[in-house]
Amino acid sequence: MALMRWQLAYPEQPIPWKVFALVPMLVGVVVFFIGRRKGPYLSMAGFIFIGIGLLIWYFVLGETRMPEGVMLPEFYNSLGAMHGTIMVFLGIVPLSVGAFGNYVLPLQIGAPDMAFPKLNMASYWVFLLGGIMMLSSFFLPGGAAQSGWTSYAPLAVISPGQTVWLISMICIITSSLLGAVNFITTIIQLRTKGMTWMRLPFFVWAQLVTSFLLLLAFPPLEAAAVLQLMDRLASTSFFMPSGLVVSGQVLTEYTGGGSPLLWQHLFWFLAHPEVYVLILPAMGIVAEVIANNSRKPLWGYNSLVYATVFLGFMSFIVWAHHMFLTGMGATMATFFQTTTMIISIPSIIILTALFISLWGGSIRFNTPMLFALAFLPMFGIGGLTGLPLGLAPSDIHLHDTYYVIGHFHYVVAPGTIFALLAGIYYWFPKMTGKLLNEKLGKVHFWGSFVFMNGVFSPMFIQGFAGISRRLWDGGTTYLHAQPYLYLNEMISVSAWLLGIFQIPFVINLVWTLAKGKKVGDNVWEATTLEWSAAPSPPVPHGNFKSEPEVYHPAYEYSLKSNGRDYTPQNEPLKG
Amino acid sequence: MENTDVQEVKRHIRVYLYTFSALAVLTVVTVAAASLNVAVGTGIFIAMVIATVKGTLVAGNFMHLFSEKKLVYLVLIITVFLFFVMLCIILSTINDQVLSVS
Amino acid sequence: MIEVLRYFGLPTNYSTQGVEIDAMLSWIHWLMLILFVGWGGFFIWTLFKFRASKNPRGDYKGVKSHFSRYVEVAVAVLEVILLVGFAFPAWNSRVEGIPPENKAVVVRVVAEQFVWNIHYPGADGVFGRTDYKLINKVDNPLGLDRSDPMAKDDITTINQMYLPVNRPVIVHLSSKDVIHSFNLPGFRVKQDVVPGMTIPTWFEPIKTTLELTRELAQTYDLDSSTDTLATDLIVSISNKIISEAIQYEIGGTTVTLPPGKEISIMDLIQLKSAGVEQISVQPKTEIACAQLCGLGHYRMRGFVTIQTRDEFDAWLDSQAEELIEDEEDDWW
Amino acid sequence: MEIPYTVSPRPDTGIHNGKLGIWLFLASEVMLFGALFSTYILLRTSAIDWPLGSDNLNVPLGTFNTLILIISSVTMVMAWASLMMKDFKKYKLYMGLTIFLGILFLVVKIAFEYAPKFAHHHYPSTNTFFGIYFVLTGLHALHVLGGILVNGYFWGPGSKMWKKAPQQFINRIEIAGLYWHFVDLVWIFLFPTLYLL
Ligand code: HEA
Ligand code: HEA
Ligand code: CUA
Ligand SMILES: [Cu+2]
Repeated sequence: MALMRWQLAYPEQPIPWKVFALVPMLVGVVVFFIGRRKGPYLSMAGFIFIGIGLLIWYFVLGETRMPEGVMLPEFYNSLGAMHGTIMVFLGIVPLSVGAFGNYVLPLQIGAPDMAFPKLNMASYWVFLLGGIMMLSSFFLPGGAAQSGWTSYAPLAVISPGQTVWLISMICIITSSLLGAVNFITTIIQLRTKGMTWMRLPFFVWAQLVTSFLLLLAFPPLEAAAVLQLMDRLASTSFFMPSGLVVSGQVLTEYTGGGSPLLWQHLFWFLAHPEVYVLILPAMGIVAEVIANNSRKPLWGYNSLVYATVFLGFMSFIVWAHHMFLTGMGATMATFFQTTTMIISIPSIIILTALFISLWGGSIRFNTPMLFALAFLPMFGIGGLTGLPLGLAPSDIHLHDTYYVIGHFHYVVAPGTIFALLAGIYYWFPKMTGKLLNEKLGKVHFWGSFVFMNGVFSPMFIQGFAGISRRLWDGGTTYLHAQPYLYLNEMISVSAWLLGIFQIPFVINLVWTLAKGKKVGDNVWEATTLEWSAAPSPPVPHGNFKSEPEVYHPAYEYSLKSNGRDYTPQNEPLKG
Repeated sequence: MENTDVQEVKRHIRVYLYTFSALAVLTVVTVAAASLNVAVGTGIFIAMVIATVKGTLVAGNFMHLFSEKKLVYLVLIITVFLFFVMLCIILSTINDQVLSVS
Repeated sequence: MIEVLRYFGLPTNYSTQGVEIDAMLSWIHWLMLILFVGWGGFFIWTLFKFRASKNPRGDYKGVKSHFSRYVEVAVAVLEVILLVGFAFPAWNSRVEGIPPENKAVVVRVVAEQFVWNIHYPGADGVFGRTDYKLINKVDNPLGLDRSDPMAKDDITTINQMYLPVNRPVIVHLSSKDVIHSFNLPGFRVKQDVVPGMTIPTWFEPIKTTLELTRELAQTYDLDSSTDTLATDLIVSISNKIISEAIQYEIGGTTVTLPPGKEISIMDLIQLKSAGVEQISVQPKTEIACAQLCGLGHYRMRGFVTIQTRDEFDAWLDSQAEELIEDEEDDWW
Repeated sequence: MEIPYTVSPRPDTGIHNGKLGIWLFLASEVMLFGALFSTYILLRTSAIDWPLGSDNLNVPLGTFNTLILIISSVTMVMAWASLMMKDFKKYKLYMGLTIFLGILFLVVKIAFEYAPKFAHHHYPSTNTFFGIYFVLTGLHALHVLGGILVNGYFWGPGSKMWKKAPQQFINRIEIAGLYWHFVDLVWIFLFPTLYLL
């Protein structure tokens, strides 16, 4: 809003975005020092980065949707690249893996802590370093990176701001690697007595597969980042072919001989598994919330687990579906189209199992459940629209248009973000001992739900029309974009309203923390260990008073045998 | 390797020394083989075979992989497999590039 | 069935391959729709049926049948059909079915920040030698070596691509600086342009720009008795929604139709009374750049004009003549 | 509750936390060097001509360094074996030797290999061969440096742990050893690829 007013009042002047970006950072610092344990620490950091990413995004939307020079193309490109990077690497991953994983996972498997607490801290600090560096790159003379989050060479090698992006990415990747080592070790080694593999809550499985993806897919990008850094700083030519002429000038410092496509391969070898890193923990959260609020066991737990493992494995061999149009020949296109179609099957299995889990339940529509339920069709839309992209011929028309933007935002925004919100509402009593207000929660949900769709569904139409992504003016100059430019306005307005509907959420958080009433240890009457065996909020050291023992699978709801409709994992089944 | 007694360790030390000699000899062999004038392909093949043998010796004996648990094998097999996937698929995709003949 | 995506923004198709691609797009979207509606229906019904207020106690077992397995298998089978029946053949014809050069028009397109340089081989049908060292921003953006006999008759244009109708076009794409993407949305053509390599792509236009203009214009013909185009009266609008403000006079006062507005019957009547006799829709035969290539990515825009064979040949001749004149100028 | 299996192995997996952790870390290192290795192969196979390593690099020095690293691997494993035999003095000796050899490796690398290269105006930007050479060996050298620092810690201040928790200390040395051997192993592949082929 402030931005719009600015635009109306001083159309010629750049917006004071530094002020906008500084406010949440200051808030972040304050929050940071108030936080106590590392779980909340990380969650706060993740939150703040998401908030900042979101914020920055509103400037961009202001730009695309309202032409007339709110900002220069270089700044728009910076915002685009930074929005993608911040949301993916500094927002979702730390929040869903770093925060939820770190906090919930040891509790769910009955462990006193992560296997390597010191490593955990190291990973956190390296992450913070990378994150701060990334954000501060806005303040550098050349501005922040401008080549998209994909940083395709040679553009990335020759445009300003990229060096800092690369260095921070190296930090962030290192942090993720350390985190992944810790997670896997924790899950394998620290499961409590009786916690066999098939008794693990699904969330833990999701985290395990995610960690493997982090562990094995991130290093190639680290290598690639080092190589690109060398290209920039030492004028090597790993990604620079011979004979480049930039604006009439021959680039003499490069001897050439490199391959721009190599960067894309190394990048997507990471970035495709990365998208499953974004979605798997979200699916884990949704599964927890659905099992709990439908008051019955997850349907097809085994198939969920196998599908997830298979998905993780397959995600390593589909990456070049982002590169169909780089001139891929028939053989490899056949290969990647086939693997891409194959990888859609486990997703369908997972979603189906979650749907069917609802059948026969006694469904409680509280806020976490609403977010979790909304996740299903929203992810469904996102996932289904991945199919035409995965078929190379139809990708010809859709590649790099707003259809792609629509596709992945449906999976990450009303998908992952909704799941994370479900997680926040669900585990908030665990972290603080207080329950978030339901009324405010419902307002938050319905507002977000309506406007999320308002933001992202028009993008499919723009995509069909062939409007390219990453256009500073949103397509104003293109004839073929004309009929659908009016949608930009609708998208912008929805996005602002979406933002406004986050206010009840923030109020809810603050208000509950300050004034909320304490609730019991197991408000949701859940079966998993974090609720049934540990106090809420958990004791500062060691999580549990004594080692809990597990007697049965994770979701024993609606058994008739004991008086309640749930049997905690650490309570033997009767009869 | 935990709880091995002193005798056991002494036996290990002998293995380490054998391994060392093998590695040293193989290093010399590689260098010697490289100075033979074989075709590039063959040269790469020989060098990689020797390097793999040396690598196996280091991993197997110094890193005790030969007597390691299943779990570690599992992790390593997945990793090595994915490495080959990365290498082979990147190579074959880049070689399956549509190009104009000029 | 196949046309349905037109209503969701898919532009009219101007090429042979577009037919194939559009068919694929619509089949897969039908499949997606069925899946979405199927699951969605089940979902909503479940939520309604098993809400806690009606069903206070959950059922431990839930669904016992294995119906979902059949659905999953069915989806897999449909995906295989799409792959084998549509995707593989269509892609193969894209990358392996490139027609022989003597049966096609061959063009080179060299992308640079933020311009499309078009290079025709000229009468001899052979592209002249180019060398990046000869590149001169002002008068030789391609680095064409005019001393090469093959290069003498080569025609180059900037951002303007002329092509004949009903004849395959082979485009050899290369880039001088960064990655671009050669995108002709109306023709369903898109191909990344990667520096360091020359990538071919091909397509076959099925209508001339003029035909398209006429065809689209007829939809909005204000006076159905006129079937000739009064070009000076054409107002540029597209799909009923005007892109630029239209100004016209009625009874001495200027009326402005703001851009982005849909034209109503009233507007049409007013337009007509202002003397506008026909409104044409400009066909969207543009070259767009689909890959982020720097600050000017958003304005990297070229135009394609499809002509009849004769017109195209005439255009080539006129270009060749200009070339000779230029040379004589140089001589003096 | 305390974190279990920090010292003794978990019965069903057979290993303790630290060991699983280091192997996982090494797995990611395999992918890191694997990606660089793939880059090397790709650039080389698509290059028009590729300078021969043995014409541009100092093979005797490379061989020497290979032997240094192999010896250091032996001393490293001996340091661990000495601890197993409860001989702390020998441990100090072997660990010291390992560190010394590591430093020697770096000195040879930097002073006798890199420096003359720069003096002859062979920079990473000279051609793709030198580019990948400097990146691969440079990253490897950083790993050696990291290993030296870790080993140095366990040789100096870290060795106090031997008194308090001998088994845990042995575990740590074993883990440090695994890392060190891995660095050696990487070199065993780098040496022929870069210097000989
Ligand atoms: C969380 C993130 C995430 C997830 C899960 C996915 C999932 C999938 N993605 Fe997506 N994708 C991205 C994030 C994600 N993607 C991003 C970020 C990009 C762009 C990157 C960039 O260029 O910047 C991208 C781009 C992208 C492309 C490249 C497009 C292009 O650039 O041209 C392709 C092509 O194949 C693709 C395919 C797929 C497929 C087949 C799946 C499949 O896994 C989906 C499988 C799921 C289903 C099939 C749904 C099943 C559900 C039902 C059947 C029930 C539905 C009904 C109801 C719920 C009512 N994606
Ligand atoms: C996880 C990833 C993620 C998420 C969540 C989002 C969320 C959003 N994105 Fe973004 N986006 C990307 C990843 C993501 N995006 C990527 C990778 C690109 C490509 C970049 C590139 O081209 O290189 C992109 C590109 C992109 C574009 C295309 C730009 C272009 O091509 O020119 C647009 C355009 O509208 C857009 C819009 C939005 C909007 C309106 C949201 C909104 O939905 C935001 C909604 C989010 C919320 C409402 C968050 C809720 C907030 C909290 C939970 C925290 C609250 C905390 C505090 C207030 C402290 N995004
Ligand atoms: Cu050229 Cu974008
Ligand atoms: Cu993908």
